[in-house]
Amino acid sequence: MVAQNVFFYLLAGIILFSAFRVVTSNNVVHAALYLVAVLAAVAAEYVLLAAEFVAATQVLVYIGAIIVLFLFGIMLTRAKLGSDQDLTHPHWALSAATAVVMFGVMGYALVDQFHWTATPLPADTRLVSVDGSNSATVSDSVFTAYLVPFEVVSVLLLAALVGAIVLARKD
Amino acid sequence: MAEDTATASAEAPEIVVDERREELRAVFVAHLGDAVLDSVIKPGDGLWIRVATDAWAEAGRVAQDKADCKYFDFLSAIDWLPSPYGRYEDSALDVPFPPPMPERSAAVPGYAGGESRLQVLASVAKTGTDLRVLLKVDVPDDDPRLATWIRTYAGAAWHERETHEMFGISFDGNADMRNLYLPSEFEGYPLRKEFPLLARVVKPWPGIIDVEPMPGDDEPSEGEGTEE
Amino acid sequence: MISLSVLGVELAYWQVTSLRVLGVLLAVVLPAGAFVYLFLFKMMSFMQSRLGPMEAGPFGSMQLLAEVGKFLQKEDIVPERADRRLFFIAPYIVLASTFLLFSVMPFGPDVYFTNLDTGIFLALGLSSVSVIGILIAGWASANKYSLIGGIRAAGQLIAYELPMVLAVVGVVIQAGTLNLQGIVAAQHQGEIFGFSGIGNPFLLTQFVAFGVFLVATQAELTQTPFDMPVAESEIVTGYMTEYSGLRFLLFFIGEFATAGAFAALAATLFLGGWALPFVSLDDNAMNFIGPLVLFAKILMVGFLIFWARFTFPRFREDQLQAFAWKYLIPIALINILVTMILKVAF
Amino acid sequence: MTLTDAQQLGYINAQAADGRVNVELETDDGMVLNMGPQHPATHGTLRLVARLDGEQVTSADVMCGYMHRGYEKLCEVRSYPQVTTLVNRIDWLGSFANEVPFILAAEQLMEVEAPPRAQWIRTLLFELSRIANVSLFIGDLALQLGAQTPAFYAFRDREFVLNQIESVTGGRFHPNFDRIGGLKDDLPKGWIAETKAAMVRLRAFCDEMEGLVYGNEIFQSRTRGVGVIPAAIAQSYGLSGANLRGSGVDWDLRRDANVGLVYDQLDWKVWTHPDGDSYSRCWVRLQEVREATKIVDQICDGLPSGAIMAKVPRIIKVPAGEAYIATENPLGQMGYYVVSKGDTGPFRVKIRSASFNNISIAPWLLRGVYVPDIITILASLYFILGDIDR
Repeated sequence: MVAQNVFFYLLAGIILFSAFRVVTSNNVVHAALYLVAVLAAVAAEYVLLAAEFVAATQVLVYIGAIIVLFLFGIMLTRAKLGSDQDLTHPHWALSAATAVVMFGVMGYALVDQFHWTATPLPADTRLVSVDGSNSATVSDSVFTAYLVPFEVVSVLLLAALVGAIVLARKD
Repeated sequence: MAEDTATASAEAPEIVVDERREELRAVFVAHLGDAVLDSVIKPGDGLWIRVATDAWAEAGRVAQDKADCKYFDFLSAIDWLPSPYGRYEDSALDVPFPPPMPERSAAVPGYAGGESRLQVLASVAKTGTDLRVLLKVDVPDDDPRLATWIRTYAGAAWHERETHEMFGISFDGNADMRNLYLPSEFEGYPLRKEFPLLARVVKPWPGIIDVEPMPGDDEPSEGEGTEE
Repeated sequence: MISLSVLGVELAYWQVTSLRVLGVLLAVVLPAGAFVYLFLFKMMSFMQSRLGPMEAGPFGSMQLLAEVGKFLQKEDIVPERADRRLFFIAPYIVLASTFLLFSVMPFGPDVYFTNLDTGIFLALGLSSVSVIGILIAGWASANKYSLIGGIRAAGQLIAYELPMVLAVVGVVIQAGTLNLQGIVAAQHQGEIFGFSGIGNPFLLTQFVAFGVFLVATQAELTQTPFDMPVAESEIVTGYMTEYSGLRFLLFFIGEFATAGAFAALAATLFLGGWALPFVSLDDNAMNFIGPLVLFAKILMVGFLIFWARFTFPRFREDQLQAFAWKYLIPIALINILVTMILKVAF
Repeated sequence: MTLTDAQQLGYINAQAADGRVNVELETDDGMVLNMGPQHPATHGTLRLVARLDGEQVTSADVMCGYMHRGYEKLCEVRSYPQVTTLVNRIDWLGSFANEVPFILAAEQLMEVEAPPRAQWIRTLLFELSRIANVSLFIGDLALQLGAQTPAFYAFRDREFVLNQIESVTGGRFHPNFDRIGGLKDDLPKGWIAETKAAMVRLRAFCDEMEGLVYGNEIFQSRTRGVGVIPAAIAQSYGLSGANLRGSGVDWDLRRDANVGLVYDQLDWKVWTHPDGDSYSRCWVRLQEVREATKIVDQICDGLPSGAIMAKVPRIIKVPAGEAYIATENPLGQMGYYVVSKGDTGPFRVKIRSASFNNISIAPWLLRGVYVPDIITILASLYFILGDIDR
């Protein structure tokens, strides 16, 4: 498991550095691209945890769709080359404090749940079996235990979609 | 070459009077009155009408609405002054540069006469026929400006721009007088006769040194092309 | 490790890894080269009543190497106001997306790089990464044509991602798995009304999905008639305008390698992948024949892609979007519906 | 000569300064897209500055002059026979057709008429240059709209026509074959049969293009309803050729104002299209190629025998006078207003070229269209740079 550990820390380092650059970069497009690096590295962490379905979803949804839309929007509106000086919001300190508090809450919740114990990985991490694979497990749980939340989220997304169309249409 | 209306048929008695063009001219005379200063008809070929300078815009309107010449063909100008450089056929060594300008009186206008050195010429036509009117107008020597035609013929815009940069004739009402061809800093009006043809000044024309013989010229009999 | 069991030797991890790297290089470059030579050079020329390259090698077969050599020699020009780092990165992102696509592709019963449960899902996700490279290329070039090209590409690729995914859903429903090996197996072991000679390639049952998939592929690859991101008569090759030398070559390879990857996907999803119809060989033999069979099927799909490319004029941007949203997506949705009903009924 | 050097230097500097004017990446209201002077869609050196809102053009300006060669000035120092060499280069795809109206104008002033055989051959070559010109247009149109293959077909079949022109005149592109009073040479042996065979090829080419390009649904959706020019607008801008007839104006100088050519003795048809959009302009051009092949066939059959050169003096001096002759060239009406003062060369020549008028409508037409439609419209207006800039 040495290789996994090495890669975990490598990816964690990439995530931390890129996340830091997202907020400190002077160029909107650069910031968006550092965000891509963060999300890609997170996807890689999922792969490392043998959750390739989540990894694929991460790539498809976040990198393939959301960030592309980000970039698309940025380039359509304010695609300036070179660095911007007015990117730092006046209330950045407040945002930083919020982020720290958020991090603290999440960290506390995790620690409270697992109490610094390492959860052992399954013995065989090769992902070959078609039956009983973890994507099947995911889909099973989505369509049984979490059916109602799943459908509610779909309706929410639909509402957002309709709202976007209403806002975008001029006539 | 200035011919009077009355003498047009007398000049060419063997050809019958071109009634369609006579009618067309009558339309202009009827609507413009005295502003039609002169006109020439070449039967079966063309109609030249010279109008007064301040009736130029009106002439365009008459041509479009009354004479039904809706088709805008072209608009340009003629500088009637002979070129001081001649035809550049002499060696440059013989001619001082720049040569003296010819006398103002040397400007002899062509068909339909004229008093000014610069004359604007426009052609409008009636689609579906071979009828076409060549309208001429004198442009004052000291202040070459004229009313624009762009309200009657939209296509005149570019032609007026071209005429402006080539002859220095301004068109009142046409705001877009940027140069069409030449760089914006270009000085001078290339198609005026006093403007030298720089290429010929730099490297003089060797003169007519070879003349291509006409087919059959060196044969005693009349030259006939034969398909072998 | 698994992919090498066929040879009956145990190799060290690094040996397997380097073999895989070699394998993926081969898998990317071979279809790309074949596409360029066979279709771009020769087929296009014959369709246009000319011979194409004839000088380099027999029938110009070495022309490809000559072109690569030419591009390598050329100066790598970076526009003065370009964002240099991003300008350099962009072609690699596009190429990386292409390489990753092959990581889930099965070439034989045991010949693959990874065999993921969610193979097709990951493939579709990875294919969308190249958009970022294209957007960066368009933006970083500091050229308006490039920017327009990049934005057009992004809009187009997003719009056509959807019909492509929806077309694949039909196949996934019928096969009952997201695993590409499973999809191949489902086609190979299936039968048509009791006749199992050619298995049940989904081309026969999912022909609507196949059509939608091919059209979407054409758009994803920005090939004519969907080539407005690189339209040379409008925006002068779009996001590639400022690229030259090696980096242009990378884009060029990326374009054709991606064509190969999508053709491989189409072949796997609809034409039975590496499986051979009519004959049933043991796994060991198929491990060697399978890649060749897949390659042949890739060429078949590639022929369709490039045939359309050389024939059609291109759409306008709004027509392209209308085509995707008004025709392809509804058709794909109806196809899913029908497939579901039939799946439940039978 | 110091003055000249200074003038020349100033000219060059001014030109360079103009060339440096490049549009900045960021502008306040919308984006300014600078197409050209080196852009594939302008096939030549035309510059188009379009102000964009998204992909929509809010205003467009055409800047030409990158190929201005000052032919009108040059004509004033050339003798009459030399002018044909110049005017060959105006519309370089249909060169012979450029010579004809000038020669006809000079002939009219001299009151010389070419012998019948010369008139017939002139008409023949005139139509051949139309075919050579417009068949390339059809291929190029498809290329502009993204289809690569038709362009090669066009080049392939146009070659047959060029070969025929070359075997008569000795020049594929710039024949310089027309003379005051007739033609330089007669047709070579076996030429008639070859030409008729080539016309069969060209008709097959037209059929092929009609199926491959014009029948294509993408092509139709790209061209139909795009760049509509109403007939009145077309007339006031002085559009000509297929651009005018594509707007439904039934006017063809070959039929209506035929001077010196033999169109009135032939059986052919003027095609018009009522729609006025890009498709109709392209469609009319295709029909005109077809019609031209029929005209060529008829001329090949009915060619009279006789001389090809009238009696003209060795050194040509044209009597004083003015003449304006326009003919229906491949691109549209091309006219020469020739003013003579009885010299060996013209006093003033106004070259009325078709593309100048045809492209002058572009700013009007491009307002509000999408960027891809710029290409469609420019391609369908069909200009040749030499014909705009002269």
